[in-house]
Amino acid sequence: MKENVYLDYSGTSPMKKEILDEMLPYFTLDYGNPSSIHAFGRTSKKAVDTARDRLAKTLNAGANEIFFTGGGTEADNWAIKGVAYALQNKGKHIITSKIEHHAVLHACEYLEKQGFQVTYLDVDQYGLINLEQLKQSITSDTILITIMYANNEIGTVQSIKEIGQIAKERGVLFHTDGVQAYGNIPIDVQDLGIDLMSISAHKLYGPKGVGALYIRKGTKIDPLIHGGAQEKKRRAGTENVPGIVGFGKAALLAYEGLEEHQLTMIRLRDKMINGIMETIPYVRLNGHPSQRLPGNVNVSIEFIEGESLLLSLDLVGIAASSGSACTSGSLDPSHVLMNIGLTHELAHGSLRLSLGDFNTEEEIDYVLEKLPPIVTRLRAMSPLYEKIKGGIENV
Amino acid sequence: MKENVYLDYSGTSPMKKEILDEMLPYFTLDYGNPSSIHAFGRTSKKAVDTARDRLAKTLNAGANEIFFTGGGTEADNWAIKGVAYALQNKGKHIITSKIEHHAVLHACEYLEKQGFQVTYLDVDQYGLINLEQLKQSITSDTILITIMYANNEIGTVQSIKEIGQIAKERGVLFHTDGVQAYGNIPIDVQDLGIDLMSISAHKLYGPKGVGALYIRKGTKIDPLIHGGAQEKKRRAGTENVPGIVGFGKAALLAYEGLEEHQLTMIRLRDKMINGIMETIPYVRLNGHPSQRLPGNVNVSIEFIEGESLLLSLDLVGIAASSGSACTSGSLDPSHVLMNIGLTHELAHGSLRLSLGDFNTEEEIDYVLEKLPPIVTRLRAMSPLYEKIKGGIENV
Amino acid sequence: MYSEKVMDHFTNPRNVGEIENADGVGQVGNPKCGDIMKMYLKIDNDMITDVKFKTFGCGSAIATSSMATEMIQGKTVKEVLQLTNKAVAEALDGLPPVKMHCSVLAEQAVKAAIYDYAQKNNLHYEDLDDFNPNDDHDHHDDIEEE
Ligand SMILES: Cc1ncc(COP(=O)(O)O)c(C=O)c1O
Ligand SMILES: Cc1ncc(COP(=O)(O)O)c(C=O)c1O
Ligand code: FES
Ligand code: FES
Repeated sequence: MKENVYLDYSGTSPMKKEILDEMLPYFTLDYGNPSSIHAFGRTSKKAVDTARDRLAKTLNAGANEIFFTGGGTEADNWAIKGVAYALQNKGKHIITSKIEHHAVLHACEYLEKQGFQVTYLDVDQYGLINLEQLKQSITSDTILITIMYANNEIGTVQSIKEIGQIAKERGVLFHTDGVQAYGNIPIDVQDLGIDLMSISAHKLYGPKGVGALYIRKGTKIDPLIHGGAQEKKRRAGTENVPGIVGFGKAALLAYEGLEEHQLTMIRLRDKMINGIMETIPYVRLNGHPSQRLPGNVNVSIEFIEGESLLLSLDLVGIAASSGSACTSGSLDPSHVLMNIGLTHELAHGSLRLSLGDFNTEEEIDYVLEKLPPIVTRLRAMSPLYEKIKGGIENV
Repeated sequence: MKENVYLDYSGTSPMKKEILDEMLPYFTLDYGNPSSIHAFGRTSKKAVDTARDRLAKTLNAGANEIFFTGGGTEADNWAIKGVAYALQNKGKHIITSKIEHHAVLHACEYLEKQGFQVTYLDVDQYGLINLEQLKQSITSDTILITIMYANNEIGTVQSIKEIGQIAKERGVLFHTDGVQAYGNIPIDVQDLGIDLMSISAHKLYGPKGVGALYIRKGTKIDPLIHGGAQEKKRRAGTENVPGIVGFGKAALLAYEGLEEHQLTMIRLRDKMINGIMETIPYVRLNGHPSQRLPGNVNVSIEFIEGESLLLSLDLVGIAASSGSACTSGSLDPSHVLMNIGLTHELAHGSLRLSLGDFNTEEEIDYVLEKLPPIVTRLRAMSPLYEKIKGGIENV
Repeated sequence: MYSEKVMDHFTNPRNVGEIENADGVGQVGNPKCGDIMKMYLKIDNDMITDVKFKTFGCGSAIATSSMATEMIQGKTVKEVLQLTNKAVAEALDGLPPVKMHCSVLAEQAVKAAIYDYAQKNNLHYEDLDDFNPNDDHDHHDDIEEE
């Protein structure tokens, strides 16, 4: 029998039943458009407002600072392009890092084509930016610093408060891609000095296709999507009411249960990391040893290639991900892994196991039982391993 | 007892149960990210592909020409800004009409700020553009014509095939906002010469927060939302899998049942229009008498104001809409009604009753019973009416 | 994503391993994705009598190497030199468009092994005149757009 061990929570998460249940009435019963003034419309509007309040509370933000979007990618694009165009007369320089999500990187690259300048900060072997380099990169032309809160591949959590402070001192806006952090880490936008933050519901057991951008009151930003008067005229389009309701519930659940969630994740994560390290030789842990997401495991398994590994795991019912080029469509291995200094081969052999609330000890045991023989089998086929071991070991 | 007569289908529609049922597994069971290579991911990818095929078939388009978005507004913004930026070296002139949806108008206005020129075509009393004016407006600098298929307020359907022909002859791209037309009218993008078309699921009994842009193969367009490699690298962001599945099912149902839907809508619509005309004096029909959406009723009821009318209807359980400034959040009455030549007062007194598949004869009868006394009551309060009638009639 | 045949050759790859004192050994790397394939040939009387491979690469790379070894077993060198990546892909019931380049590795690895054999034995094959084992085997045409 095939098990179903889902270990790709950073890719997306299953929805929790309570969250779906809260959404259901808004599909077929309370289906009004929140912009309509009749009873159907008012019911929907109220539902959206409730969700907005819930999100705001989790961030120590005001409800009027939360703007719903069609996902984390849209929020990232909006924050970066919206600030760039709104402030283009003040300056045209943006600072980001080399290990951002593509939503940030490609938005920045697009702005470069439109005449903006972008500095891409290096990261160290753990994936942390250098705060000195950040300070030195700020010029009188700098209008925005965008540094992700936690990395989606290696789980490294940046020193957000320090970045927020630097940004504030120099009078530059600070956006952070909080898509992976939100729901897994306590976040106080006041304390941390965050001006804009992108988040996405489907990473915390909510629905796909709904995100939000936190925008500090008074921040100048152009809309990315123009049209109707929704979201205080800043983000047009009929609201995804059920999705927004689900996001609100997801936020509520995540932050009510945050401490327990974190403890469980860290326990399972460390069990997984230690188990892999103990049973498989030639493995290295990617990302920061302690300053990392509670549920993130990322290891490079030398001499084997990620897609083969994923396919093999899939055949025994384990769903994981990899930064290998062969899985990416693009043919380059993960820019994150390359930028923390991995060789092509190590980047190829990376395995990300991202944990979530439905995972159990037994599932970790199952992975630790299935993974080593798969690695042995693939290494036996690998011309790289051959060189090291000087021969094939029997499988 | 309060009835519940929903007559705001152009605002948004309730979801059909079959559509929701088809979506449900993708929330909690088949929740994979379509970009993942494991079994969960492949299941989701297949679901998205099926939906794409279904949409393509309804439009006589190729599946590789359908790109999912977060709604109709995003699709409009993408089409217009995406083409503008992709072709800015060829020309910077765009042609649209004065009665477009705000998603189109505000996107165009934003582009004007960025150095593009936009011509806003007039419309006649029925809301039709003048094809001669269109031809004369095209210059060597024109890169895009964007004219809506059917108007959301007055239901007028433009002469799309003729516009497509003109665009083709002059080598200009043609985008149409098909949000209101899709699902209510047969649309063949080949026959009509449409290069890009925006559509939205929640107008045809599908979920809110999902739309699509048809992009003819070979059309140059920049992404609006940059990031991951989804949608053939043209629209980034984790796919809203359940939403897309729902959209696919909605498209399938709408086009399987199109003829019957149209016949029923037209019968109910004409019953409503005739009923209102017969029982209430000083009423005019807005929009084209025949070239109009099957489910659209839009009348101006002289001497009264839209919001008061909507509130009164809402109290007897009838959900409708109006082009009155008082309902719009802005303080100007509908630009559509003003541009077909209505006075401020007539625009204020407009009432849109948009019909859909759940409406019945009895509901129309109910409206025809409730509306006249409401109108009489409001007119009795109106200083405008007083002038005409030289006094208040007893109610 | 992958056909049943691809998955079969991926899970039960034929002819994995190496041949001691092989008559021809070829190793090629895929410059596009950084993957590596190594092919060992035993050649007797101009005939492939044994073949083994090792691959560091994706599912498609492993499956195409495996399929290629099956397809060349027992063939003459001349016949083997006619083997194209497309033929290997077809024998696997096709590959996803983005994975076509992986099959190029298999074709090139076989050619590299025969090239090595030819060098060692001072043989000349016309079909190898344009072949350079150290080329970056960049077959742009093999990646179908859209
Ligand atoms: C760090 C990060 N940013 C942005 C995104 C994009 O969010 P979404 O999938 O909602 O578009 C993701 C996830 O895909 C992510 O991990
Ligand atoms: C003609 C027209 N265009 C665009 C839109 C916007 O679509 P959506 O509500 O999906 O953003 C609407 C409906 O609101 C519409 O009626
Ligand atoms: S060998 Fe790398 S993608 Fe196939
Ligand atoms: S009179 Fe109140 S908004 Fe029009």
